[in-house]
Amino acid sequence: MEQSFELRRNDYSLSDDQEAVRQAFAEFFGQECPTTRVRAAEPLGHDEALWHQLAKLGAVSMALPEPAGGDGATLVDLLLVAEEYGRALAPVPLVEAAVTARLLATCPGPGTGRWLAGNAEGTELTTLALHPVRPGAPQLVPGGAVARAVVGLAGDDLVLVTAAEPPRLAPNQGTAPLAWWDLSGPSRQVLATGDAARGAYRRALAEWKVLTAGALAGLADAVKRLGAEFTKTRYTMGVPIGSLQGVAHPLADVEIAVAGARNLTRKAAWFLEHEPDARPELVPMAFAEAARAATTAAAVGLHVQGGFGFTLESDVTLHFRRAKGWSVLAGDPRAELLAIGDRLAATVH
Amino acid sequence: MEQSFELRRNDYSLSDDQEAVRQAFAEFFGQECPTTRVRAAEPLGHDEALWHQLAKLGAVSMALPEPAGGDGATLVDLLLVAEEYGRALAPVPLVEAAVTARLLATCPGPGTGRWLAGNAEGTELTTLALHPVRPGAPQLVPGGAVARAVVGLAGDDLVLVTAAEPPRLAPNQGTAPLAWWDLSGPSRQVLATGDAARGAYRRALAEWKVLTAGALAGLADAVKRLGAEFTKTRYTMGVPIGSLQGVAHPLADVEIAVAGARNLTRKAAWFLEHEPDARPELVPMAFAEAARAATTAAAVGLHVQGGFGFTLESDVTLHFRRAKGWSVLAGDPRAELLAIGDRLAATVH
Amino acid sequence: MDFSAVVLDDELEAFAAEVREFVAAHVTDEVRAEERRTGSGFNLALHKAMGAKGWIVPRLDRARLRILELALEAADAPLITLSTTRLVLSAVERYAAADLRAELLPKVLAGDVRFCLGYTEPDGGSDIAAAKTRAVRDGDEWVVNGQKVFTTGAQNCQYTFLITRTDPSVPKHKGLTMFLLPLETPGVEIGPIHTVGGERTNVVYYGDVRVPDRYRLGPVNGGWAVLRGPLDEEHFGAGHTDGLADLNIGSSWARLQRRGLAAAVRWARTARRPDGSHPIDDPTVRVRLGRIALDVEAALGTPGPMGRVRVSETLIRGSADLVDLVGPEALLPQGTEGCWEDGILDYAHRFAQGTAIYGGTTEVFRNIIAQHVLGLPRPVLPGSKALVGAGTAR
Amino acid sequence: MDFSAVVLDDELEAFAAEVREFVAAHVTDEVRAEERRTGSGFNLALHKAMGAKGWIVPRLDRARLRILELALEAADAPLITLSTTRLVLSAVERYAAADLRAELLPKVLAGDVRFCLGYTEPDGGSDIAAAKTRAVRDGDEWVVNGQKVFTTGAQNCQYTFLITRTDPSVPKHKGLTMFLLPLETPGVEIGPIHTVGGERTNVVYYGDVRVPDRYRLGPVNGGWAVLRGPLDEEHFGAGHTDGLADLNIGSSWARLQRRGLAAAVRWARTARRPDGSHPIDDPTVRVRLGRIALDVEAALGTPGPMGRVRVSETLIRGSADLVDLVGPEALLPQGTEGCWEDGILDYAHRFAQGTAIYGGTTEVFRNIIAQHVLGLPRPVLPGSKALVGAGTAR
Repeated sequence: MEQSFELRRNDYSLSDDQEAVRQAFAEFFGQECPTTRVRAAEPLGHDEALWHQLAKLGAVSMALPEPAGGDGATLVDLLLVAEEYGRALAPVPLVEAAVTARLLATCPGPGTGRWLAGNAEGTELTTLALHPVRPGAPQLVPGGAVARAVVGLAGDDLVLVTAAEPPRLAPNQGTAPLAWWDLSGPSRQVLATGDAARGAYRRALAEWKVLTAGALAGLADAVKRLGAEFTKTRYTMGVPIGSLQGVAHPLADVEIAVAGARNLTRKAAWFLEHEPDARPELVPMAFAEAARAATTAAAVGLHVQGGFGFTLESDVTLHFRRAKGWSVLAGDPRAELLAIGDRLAATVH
Repeated sequence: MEQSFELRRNDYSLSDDQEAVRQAFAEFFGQECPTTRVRAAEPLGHDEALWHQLAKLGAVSMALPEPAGGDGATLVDLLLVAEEYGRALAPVPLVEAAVTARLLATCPGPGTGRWLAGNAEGTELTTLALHPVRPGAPQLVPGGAVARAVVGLAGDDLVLVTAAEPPRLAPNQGTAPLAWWDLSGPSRQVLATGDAARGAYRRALAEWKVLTAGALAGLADAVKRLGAEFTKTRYTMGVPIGSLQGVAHPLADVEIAVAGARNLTRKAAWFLEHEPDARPELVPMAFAEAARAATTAAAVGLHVQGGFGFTLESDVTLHFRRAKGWSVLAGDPRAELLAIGDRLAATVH
Repeated sequence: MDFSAVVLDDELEAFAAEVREFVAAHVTDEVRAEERRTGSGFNLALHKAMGAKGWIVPRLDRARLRILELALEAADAPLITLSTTRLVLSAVERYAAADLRAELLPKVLAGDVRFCLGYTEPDGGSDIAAAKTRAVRDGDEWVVNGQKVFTTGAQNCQYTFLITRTDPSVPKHKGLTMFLLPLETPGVEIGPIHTVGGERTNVVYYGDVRVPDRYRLGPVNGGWAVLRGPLDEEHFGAGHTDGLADLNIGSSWARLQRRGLAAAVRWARTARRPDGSHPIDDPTVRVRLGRIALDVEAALGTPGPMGRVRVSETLIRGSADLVDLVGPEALLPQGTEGCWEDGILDYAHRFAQGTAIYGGTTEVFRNIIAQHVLGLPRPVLPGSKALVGAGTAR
Repeated sequence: MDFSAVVLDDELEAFAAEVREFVAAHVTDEVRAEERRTGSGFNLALHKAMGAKGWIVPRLDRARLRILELALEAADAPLITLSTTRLVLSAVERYAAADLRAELLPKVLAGDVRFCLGYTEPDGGSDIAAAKTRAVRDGDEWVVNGQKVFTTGAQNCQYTFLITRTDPSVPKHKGLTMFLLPLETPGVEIGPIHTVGGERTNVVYYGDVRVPDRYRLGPVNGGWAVLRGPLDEEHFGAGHTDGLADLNIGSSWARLQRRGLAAAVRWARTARRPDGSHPIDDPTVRVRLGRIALDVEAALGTPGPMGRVRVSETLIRGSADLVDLVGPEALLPQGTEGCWEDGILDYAHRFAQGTAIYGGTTEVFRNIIAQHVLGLPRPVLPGSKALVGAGTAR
């Protein structure tokens, strides 16, 4: 995949600016989004006030093109926000809104400005349909239960579909604001067609995957910490359970998975920003790996807390349900492996 | 797969007769085939004298049809022999010879009696080609480096191909007596054609898989014991390493895998003998599971012995190399999963 | 070795029909819906109907027992409290004073008296012998103070099979006493605990609860031996080898996974991908379904504590992979628009996690396998039995 | 964060060409064939040529260092002894007496003097501090008795970096002393040990070996601190974060797996199945190849001890799966009729197992992660540092 005779850097460290972005949002979520707020937003999975606060901070607008109100942030900055967002399990469809805003800025149409602005300012929500539209077949759209507009790919067209009110919530284990949308109806506006449409949609989907992978990596890190902390103070046979290898080694395996997924996700974001055609397989790699890390971390984080971890009183159950819920939003996360294999088959000689 | 409204027994226990067979061969291999003898037979992987001894005991002939010299033993009895054979890593192509003898007894041809008798009496070796013949493409045949005759499926024909001398050994990590045979040459004798040929070959292949699975299950049990014993007497930090969960739990996982693979293999043999059409998916299940159990047991058995386990002085390296070698003789062991899935797709409604 | 079909003669056929009729009448859609809502593992009418049939502790031959067991399970009959009642009853029959036995047995068999398990404490986890709930003798009574968690079914039971510490000065296994404590006694407080699997269990507080000595089971400070019968049964199963019993205590979870698998196969045959094909047409899908089928078969065939672990991991891994295959629709719970086959995949994925904990975590079972099957040395820990004195080895 | 291509200006291009030329001249097919045969990790002519270039301890900028390192690795240059020499040299520079330093340094840089590691003992495993090899002072000399295993390269080295017990009466980390013991000293006996990975390592016996005090490194009973530098480097790597160094000490194993993967992709494109199709046409094959590519990428990007474990498991699992995919042909070793691409798949599958042991088992690294990354409590074991006294915490 990587070419053999090219010397590339492999540097995952954050610049001071990047570290500042990460820290600002870590503090924001740390203060504003404790798990009590996450719980309070259930079952809808959306907190309108938090959504306003986040937009004010520039979480959606910062990585827009400058004419559209951006301030020069990159996809990597957005990824760092997504990591903290995932760590906090913040009940807002941030990734969907950010990606859709960038897509609308690239493929504007008459009247789309208000939807773009709505996302950027936190006054309105437009989201992305993650599957190509099949005529007559509604699909579950993330953020779809709180959005009045959805962008999707219908055949050769990139389309915007609006509704007077968001459709009814489809309650789900991941407590995401999902809803069924039929995007094949007549009330749709075409934003682009042909290669332009497919290219823009593909790009948006890649951004969604990388940012969601970042959120999953953040979630994984958080639930790992919860699990590890528990084992330091819980005793069995006179010793803290965290001192037993039967507990410590699975947690170490989680640390291994989390560290790898975080770095892989950052690398995928960097390439998507700077050299999108050089290593396209990094996107499916990051998504598959982050999904695996998050679901494993959640299962282990829950399990090491024993019976308590399995009760709804335990915060890890919040992570557990979302780890799986976010992982499957775009369908089978293990389908990404085939995309990697396809690329491998096409490039290794 | 199993039908819902049928009450079936699920009894894996051995009858007294079965236990007697198992024990007789366990004793034989225990006495006659220590690992020194296994090592002495390398690199060919065949011990002519052991082959005579085994044949004399009836290992090949016992499960032939009675007119062909059998004494009424079933495939289940043969499986119990294969388990002990695998446990001892006995350097003889017993499974290949036994299956080929049964095949020749079912599909005799002019002059095939000598090859059948040779297998049964230990004076000659005939073996089975595990892949359909592709014209002009030689294949690696197990036992092929010590056999002068091979049975295989070429198009619609079940064929017997002979040679004046066995071809040259293809040295291999598993130390099996492999050799390249081109079965598409002119010197072949047709034993059956059409459905009869395909059915007999498919049956022989299923028997080979179940018996090889049994051998792998026996191997797995043996290498697990070697690993476990080592950890009882090796100390670190003042305690035997086997008391540490980081060592004990992987060994427990191996015990889980071995216990499951052994029972699954026995069940597959029972159905192949008594109701071959009822649960055909048990054959790929048993093979895939035994291959997984054996390779996992060997890797763990080696690893818990630390640096020593990785040296050629350690007996577990004998098991390690054969666990993989036997698992891939018929090609990809994970291809069995597709066979199971295909059956599932055809039967679940 | 015997995997043959049991020939159902006329009498067995008649019994099977009787069972089917019973299930249809008493394990109705309403009963199941209530169970999904409450997660309590109990339905009074069903339990009483079982009593009326003589099926609380059925005196049936092995084939009939198996027919009954599988039929109830396939219908998702909520019988957790029945199973805890049965577990405790064996200890009651062996250790209760004659008059208590005589008083309780007919009521239990009629379905009017039910038992739950008062083992785990908030800080204790799987180390049941570390119980801190105190029982102090006061004349003909005992005064109990403490707290238990995961006392499943307490809200529907009359007695809890309670492990208490009666002598804190001796090694931990030697200072325990068992009681069959009446739950209506003043000072007992039951609070609900809900799990991510949708089950309801309980925390039970004991504040100066006075229980007469007649409710003690077995000798004072001899509670560990009293507990061991039910505990071993929970850990190892009854050990029948006639092929008409499960090989391990998790088998019903493997059968749950088999039902989820069948649901996923049906999904794969009917769903459509954007290109119009069915998922089942894709060999990568069939490989994964095949892997799960293999896991289920192997789990059902793996004996004892090994099978216990294998089943749980089969369900945890397999239910997660089925959700992956199906996508977000798999996470829509029962009753939601677009949910697949009554939400079984959503349910199995949530429920699965608890199976690695119930009746001892999978780590406890790995320890059992290591020490009792492989013969590996026991870990040397300050609080393990090896350090608290001789004569306590299992 | 920076994953950009390093722009090779004319000078860097010239250096890269120089390296290519060096590799072509000194890492020939004969050198590789000898290495596969002997497994010694050393070639005298190559080592001396490295010395002539000034590359034993290269004083190069980071880009040049990386170009050199990757080129040698890609050519399978047998440089195990070079790496142990470098590890030990840093301790020699810091702890050896001035005259010894002055004597050895030029010889090491010229390639004439080489060092191996005398750590592990037959009963010791990963617990290096439990060393029993005794060194007893006798005037200006020390008398060494004991036995070391896995002293790789001893047959090609002049000195071994030896850990000895000089005071058995104090906690184990406090009674150790390090020596740079000349291997030609009478009483040293070297015996070969061969591994399933094809490597040759050694057992070294020390029988009344008299070593002058000038070969002592660091203070008497202060050996643990001397050892810790090389040990930590072995455990954690040097820690450069400019993107021109590996993130973990197992990265070369991940690149080996990447080469095996590429070989398997080529196999899948050219081999034919009985039905005439190529394996690569089968999506179930591409999924598995994709999984391995992902593992390699993740392993190379996972830092420190986490990456160390991840790489080893990537190689162990991945090499096994590639053998499965390819079938029995994958197990034909180099030079055998019909073997695939020089037998790389056979080699990787055998070699992989050792990577879970070298420089500390994967369990040791999991302990490090648990305690030093996750902050979990240290296990309470009779022989662990927690019990042998204060002041010894890492």
